[in-house]
Amino acid sequence: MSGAFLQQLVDSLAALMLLVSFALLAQHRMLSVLNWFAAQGVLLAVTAVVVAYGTDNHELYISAVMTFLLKGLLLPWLLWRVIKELHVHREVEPLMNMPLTMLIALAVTLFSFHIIQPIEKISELLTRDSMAIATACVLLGMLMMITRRKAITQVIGFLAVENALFFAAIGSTNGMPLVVEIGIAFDVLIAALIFGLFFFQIRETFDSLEVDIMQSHLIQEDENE
Amino acid sequence: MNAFLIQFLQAVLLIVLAPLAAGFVATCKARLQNRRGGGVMQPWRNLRKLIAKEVVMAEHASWIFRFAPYVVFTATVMAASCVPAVLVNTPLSLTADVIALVALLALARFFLALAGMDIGTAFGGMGASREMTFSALAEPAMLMSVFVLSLSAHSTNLTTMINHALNAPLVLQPSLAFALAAMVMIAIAENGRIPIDNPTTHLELTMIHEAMILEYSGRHLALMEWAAMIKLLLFATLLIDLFLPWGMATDAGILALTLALALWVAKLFGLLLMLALAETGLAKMRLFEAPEYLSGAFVIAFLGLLTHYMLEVGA
Amino acid sequence: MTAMALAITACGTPLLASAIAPALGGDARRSILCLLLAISGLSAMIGGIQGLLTEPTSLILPLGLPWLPMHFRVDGLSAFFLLVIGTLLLPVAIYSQGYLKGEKRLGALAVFLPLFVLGMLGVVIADDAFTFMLFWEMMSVSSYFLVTFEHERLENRKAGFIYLLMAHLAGLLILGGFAVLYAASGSFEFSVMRAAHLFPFWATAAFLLVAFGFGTKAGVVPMHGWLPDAHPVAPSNVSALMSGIMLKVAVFGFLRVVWDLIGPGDFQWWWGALVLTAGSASAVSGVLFALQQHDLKRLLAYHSIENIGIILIGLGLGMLLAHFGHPLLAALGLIAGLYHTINHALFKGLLFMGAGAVLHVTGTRDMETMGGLIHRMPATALFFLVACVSISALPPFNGFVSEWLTFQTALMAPQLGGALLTAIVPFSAAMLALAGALAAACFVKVFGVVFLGHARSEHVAGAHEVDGWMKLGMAIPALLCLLLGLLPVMFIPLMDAIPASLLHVSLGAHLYEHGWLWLTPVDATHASYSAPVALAGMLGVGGLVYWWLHPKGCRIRRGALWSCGNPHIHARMQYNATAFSQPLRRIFAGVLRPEEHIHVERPAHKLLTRRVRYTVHVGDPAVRHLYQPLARLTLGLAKRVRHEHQRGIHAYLAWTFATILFLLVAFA
Amino acid sequence: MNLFLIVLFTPLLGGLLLAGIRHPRWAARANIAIGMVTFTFSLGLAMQVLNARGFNTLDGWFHLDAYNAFLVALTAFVGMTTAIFSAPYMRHEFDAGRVNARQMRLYHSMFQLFQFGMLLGFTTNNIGVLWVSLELATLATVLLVSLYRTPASIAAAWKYFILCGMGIALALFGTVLVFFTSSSVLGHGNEALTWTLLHEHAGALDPFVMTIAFCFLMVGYGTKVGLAPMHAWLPDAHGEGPTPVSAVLSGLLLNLALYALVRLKMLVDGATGTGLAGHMMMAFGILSLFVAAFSLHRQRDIKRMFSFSSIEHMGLMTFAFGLGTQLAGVAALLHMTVHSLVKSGIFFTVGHAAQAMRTQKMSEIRGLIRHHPGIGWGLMIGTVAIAGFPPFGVFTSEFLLFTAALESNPWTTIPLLLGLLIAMAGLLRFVQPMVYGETAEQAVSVQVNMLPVYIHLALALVLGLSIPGFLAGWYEQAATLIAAVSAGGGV
Repeated sequence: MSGAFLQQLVDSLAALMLLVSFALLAQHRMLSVLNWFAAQGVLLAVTAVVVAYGTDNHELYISAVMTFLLKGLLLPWLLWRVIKELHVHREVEPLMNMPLTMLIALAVTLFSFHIIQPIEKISELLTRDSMAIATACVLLGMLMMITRRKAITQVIGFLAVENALFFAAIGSTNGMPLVVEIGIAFDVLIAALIFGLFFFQIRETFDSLEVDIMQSHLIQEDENE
Repeated sequence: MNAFLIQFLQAVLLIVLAPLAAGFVATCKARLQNRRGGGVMQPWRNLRKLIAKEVVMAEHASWIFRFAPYVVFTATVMAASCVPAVLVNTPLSLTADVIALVALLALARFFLALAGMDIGTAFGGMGASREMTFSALAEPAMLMSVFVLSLSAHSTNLTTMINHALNAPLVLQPSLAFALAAMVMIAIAENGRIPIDNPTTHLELTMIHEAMILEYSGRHLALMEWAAMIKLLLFATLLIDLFLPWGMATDAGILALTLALALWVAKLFGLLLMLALAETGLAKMRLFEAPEYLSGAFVIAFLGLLTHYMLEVGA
Repeated sequence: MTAMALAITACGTPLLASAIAPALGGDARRSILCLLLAISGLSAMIGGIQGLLTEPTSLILPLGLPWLPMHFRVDGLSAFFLLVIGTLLLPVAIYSQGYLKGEKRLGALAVFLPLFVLGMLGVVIADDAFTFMLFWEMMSVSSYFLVTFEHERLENRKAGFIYLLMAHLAGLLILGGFAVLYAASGSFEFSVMRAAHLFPFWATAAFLLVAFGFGTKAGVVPMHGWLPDAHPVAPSNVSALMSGIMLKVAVFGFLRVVWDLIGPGDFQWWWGALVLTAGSASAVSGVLFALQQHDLKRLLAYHSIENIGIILIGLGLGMLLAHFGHPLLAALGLIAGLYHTINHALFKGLLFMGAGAVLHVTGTRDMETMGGLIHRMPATALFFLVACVSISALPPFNGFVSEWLTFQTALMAPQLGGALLTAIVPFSAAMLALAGALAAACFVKVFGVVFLGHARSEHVAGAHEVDGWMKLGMAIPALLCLLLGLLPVMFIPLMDAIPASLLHVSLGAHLYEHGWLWLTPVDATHASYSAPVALAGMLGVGGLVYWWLHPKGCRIRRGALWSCGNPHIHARMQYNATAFSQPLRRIFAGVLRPEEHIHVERPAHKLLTRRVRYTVHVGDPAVRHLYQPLARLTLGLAKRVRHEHQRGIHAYLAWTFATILFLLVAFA
Repeated sequence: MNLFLIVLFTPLLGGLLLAGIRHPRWAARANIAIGMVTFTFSLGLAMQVLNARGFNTLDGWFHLDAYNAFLVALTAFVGMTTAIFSAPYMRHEFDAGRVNARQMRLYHSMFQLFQFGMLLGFTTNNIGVLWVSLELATLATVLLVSLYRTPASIAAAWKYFILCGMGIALALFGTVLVFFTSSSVLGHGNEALTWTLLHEHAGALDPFVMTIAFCFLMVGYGTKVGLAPMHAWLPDAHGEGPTPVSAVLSGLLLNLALYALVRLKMLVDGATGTGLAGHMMMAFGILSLFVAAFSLHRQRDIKRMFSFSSIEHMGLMTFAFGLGTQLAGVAALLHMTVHSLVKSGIFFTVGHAAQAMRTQKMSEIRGLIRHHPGIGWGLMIGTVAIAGFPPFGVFTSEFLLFTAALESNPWTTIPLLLGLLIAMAGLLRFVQPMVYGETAEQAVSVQVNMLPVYIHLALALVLGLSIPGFLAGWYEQAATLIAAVSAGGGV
């Protein structure tokens, strides 16, 4: 396949990535959030494969597999179980209403494009254009963490950020060195496990996954001197 | 040696003449009020009587009370003997310049006030409080007016200042006028004369000096009274020295001395007469008008200082 | 032994004391503590005198920063302050032996009192910025622990808090000053800083920083608000050291940095004016507020402010004159300031020791409950009286000499610069006179109310004289007050090394051209003063009069007081402290702003008054108008910040988000 | 070399071992033993590095130079003393029934794993691995913070987790960006993340990318350093976790984050050749100083208050590193050392105080000196030391910092001065009533072990009075190392 084609392929994957991030941000139902998250994972794996093929960088195949297993299957499954166990199918009502969130998301995307454009000139990689998108995805993930009330959606936001990072890694730099990849993946895994652990603790201590209810335990009213 | 002798005589003269001066003022006032008065010698008679009397002291009055009269008297005498009355260049004038002079008087006042506090009556405390209050305002004013002169004389040493005044060409110095006015006001206040205090009153609420020595009797009282008289004479002499020293003897010649003595006495008469007139004419002011009076004196003196800088040195 | 060796000994003994005293128990601890402190004081004293007489000596210890070992140097200035410290430390140590008797928990005191002393000594002999700051802050913080020694009382804790806060502020300002000098000279060592030339801007910056720093520590108006709270609450022997010496160490710091390191060459005209104004303000307001106190030690603390002001007047005149090129007169002003420094150390130390003695036996600091103590404690009364006379600047004691010298400096100052300056100099002299006179009034009140008259309460009536140690401790400074007052001509030449090194002039020859009897600052025709002659004259006259007035068998009869016919008069009728100061309170109401309350009890009928109670409170404007607003501001901001920390997790995430966006916008 | 392996892997193995020990008392002893082993060998390692002036080991995966070697030693030391302290402390918690045996096991093994993460982070030569290890340490501490399973502790842990997770993600993105530009210079292998190589070729990196990268790194690692406004997690994490954890958080973890930040700053400076990164750090430093200083005035919880003081001091260090001059570097490193010592010492004391008074509410802690002089004076002296009074080391470092600041950026000294003053006032206003006065009635007598506190304070004292020559040499080596690049930054 020609470099140009791969170029377009990666770019379109990047576009898809952006789309998915928006979709994540736009979801109401918990399960669909989860689905889109899984989709994002798969998308990452595909991107990894494509890039690996394009640059025949074999380490990337490994990380592609890793990604698929971890982010495409394991994590969504874990979260799915949590949701099942804790019966939190209910609508997640965001802090800000959807249209506003979307507007902000758009603004953020534009902003990151504006920032990152100059960078990409300096790279000769076939995948350089995706850096801007990756940045946008990172910021969108953060936006998701900010706007959602449920602990689980916050975590998904966090994981979305991780995905975006990973995408930045493979998409724009042909992947970090394997050791680092593994390390990162390992950390994410542990993080996810700990998150899972937390959900149950939170549930049994606060019998709710509302972050604010939980955080209210930290607010200390002032004594007035 | 000669100078020392003259110094000694001069001091004795001041001490001895002091009661007479007081008597003179009293008599003048009496005459002005169409009374006969006790005569010039009356203060002397009082002193002699008091000295002869036995001393009655308040119980539990401490040694301060007995000690104070001597401090007051000696300090005043020391101050007096530092002031040249007749001969300009007296050896003792080296001992204490004007500031030290003021300080000696302050020492006397300090113990006077302590004595007032010692007996533990309301009057003593009241007198002490008022005395210290007014003196606290009077002292700076006094120093200010002295400074005016010492600035033009570049010295605080009385001898030097007098010499400066004597040798200076007779130009009209506005600063001197200010200084004189302030000094006179202070002198009146310091000696507890009308309009600040009335030496003859015994009305509890108004008296200052009397309130402090209320419990004194016998020789102690005599010393206190005498010190007061010396103080009066001292201030009069000081005024003469600083503002109209002309005629004072610069060398220890007999002729010059006698002339100077005569002139000094004449000037004294003048001053005391004016004092008597003022006291007859004026009424004692309310207690809390006194601060205005004194701060007025201070302001005048300070103005004198500024005019000295602005007009005389500056120009 | 050289001066340096003695100085090091003086520093070492307290260190030893703080090391071993806590280990011991009971009387042994107290005795060791006092003994070592006394040794330290003695060696500081001797070392100081030696240092004044000999050439500067230096020493380098391999401590501190690796590339900056600790430099020590004993030159004229530090030697003089060594002398000051030693002269008060020795009697205080002796005094403490009696004062601390029966003090249960000596632990903290045994550790921090020596460290405090060490700090002061160290500051004085330090020869590089780091060492200076090290000992300086050590002095501050250990004295904080002494202020809060009796920490059960809330007022003590409050005082301690403000104290340490202001000390820290002072420390930081001084540090800033040194930092400026370091930036200019590139070294922390004083020798290099001294040599370095400063641009006017940096010189001014350094001057302002250190002036405010040391001013805060010295309790100069308007930064003085901490002082009247802190000094009284410490144990009296400590208060004596704090008021007597610690403030002087601040003066030393000022001299060291401004006069020595920056140097008279770089003075600007307004520096002197500033110091002079601050001095005059402190002198007058200090004594004015002192007059309104009825807590004995608090009153004395305010007088420390006044005396620091007097010292500053001398130094400020010196700075002005030095700037306008009259080194000789500048030297005179400097000497006047320094002489007042040692004088104040002596009589203020003595006063605090006396107050301590009274507090020790009566258990109260409130003057309104005292009276008649002169009968119970005659010796204490005598020493206290000496101190009162000295601090009131009355001849023949020492306070007068230094004030007299200051007056002379002011009067001999020729016309300087513009009209403003011209007016400032005599005005400061007038303020000095006012302060002196008011001080006299105040100490008539103190001595009169505390020691004279009748006792105003039972526990005062039952007082007794203190023990020999305390008496001895008070006797020494009392004697020195008299000596320094009588023979200034003997002492001032000692100090001649200081102007010689700072201004390169010497008063030497002029001082005693008329022989040792007469003190003649410049020459006899200008001014001269001879305490010995005056005293001799007074004694002579007094003796004569006594001999004349006391014929044989004359006796004194004791009689009842004259009471306007009122059969029984009792102690409550006396003028008390509040009453005594009433006229001045009324005259200076504009400054003092007294809050007076008159409370009348009329139970039955409005004409039948049972009791009238008059209470007055005079707050400190520095606290009211400077400290409290700042505190309020800080707390307000703190509240706002605190409020920001009471949000949910989303808010914090949003912060991070905003921050990164901001950074990207800002830098990309 | 093998010394290094021992130092690195003792905690890891120890952590696994401790996971197996069921008996709390034995676990505690083992914990101490492991800490001691680590510390002794780390000393040896430090000496080695000092003589060798820095070397790579394990074919360039790890790099040891003056800068991190002493941090390794410091970490090992504080780790050891904390272990010593935590033995009686955790036993008390165990007896009081706040933690069960399982949690004790978790605690001990996580403690050592955290140590491992720390040491790994300090010694690795790969900025990717650096990130990984920091994340590792974070995860370990998250579990430790939530040890008590109380609502507040879980909430705190969650907050910690989410905020730091977000921050650390940004840091990773920054790292990716660095890789993005470095890979065009050093190829796509590990070399492109190897710090030493990056350091050599810093000039070749693209300044613009590095700037953007540093924005992310600043915010990312800044979150872990506890710089305002990303600091919100820190007080709660300190307040709700067990005290030994608060001690190591303040004493060590923040250091690691700051270390990482500085390492990367060196690269950025090399690339951009401007003081930009430095100025960024200075700004954050000052901001944190002020936020912390004001926050100190309104606190209820003693541990939260001291954690704010940690923020303040982290701000100071960040500022100092931002200054970038050699003197500032020495100041910052010295400050790092003494702050770790003193602050962990304070947390030890605070832990005992809270146990003795049976509360963390400052309004209810009274009269410590009366109740237990050791604790009372420990807290008082510790506060005095941390407030920057001599003869303790904090004073020395602040002294140097001050002069350094005035040399390069005179005007910054004014906010510094203000901030320090306000902070000190805040500390003192709360500590004084806790230490002084009559004892609160609910006080109970506890078995305390003040030895670590005294050791820490004594060391801080020594550092204040005279810094040993080798240590000073160390600081200078490190400072020159740090300043060398930023010297190009026109500071």
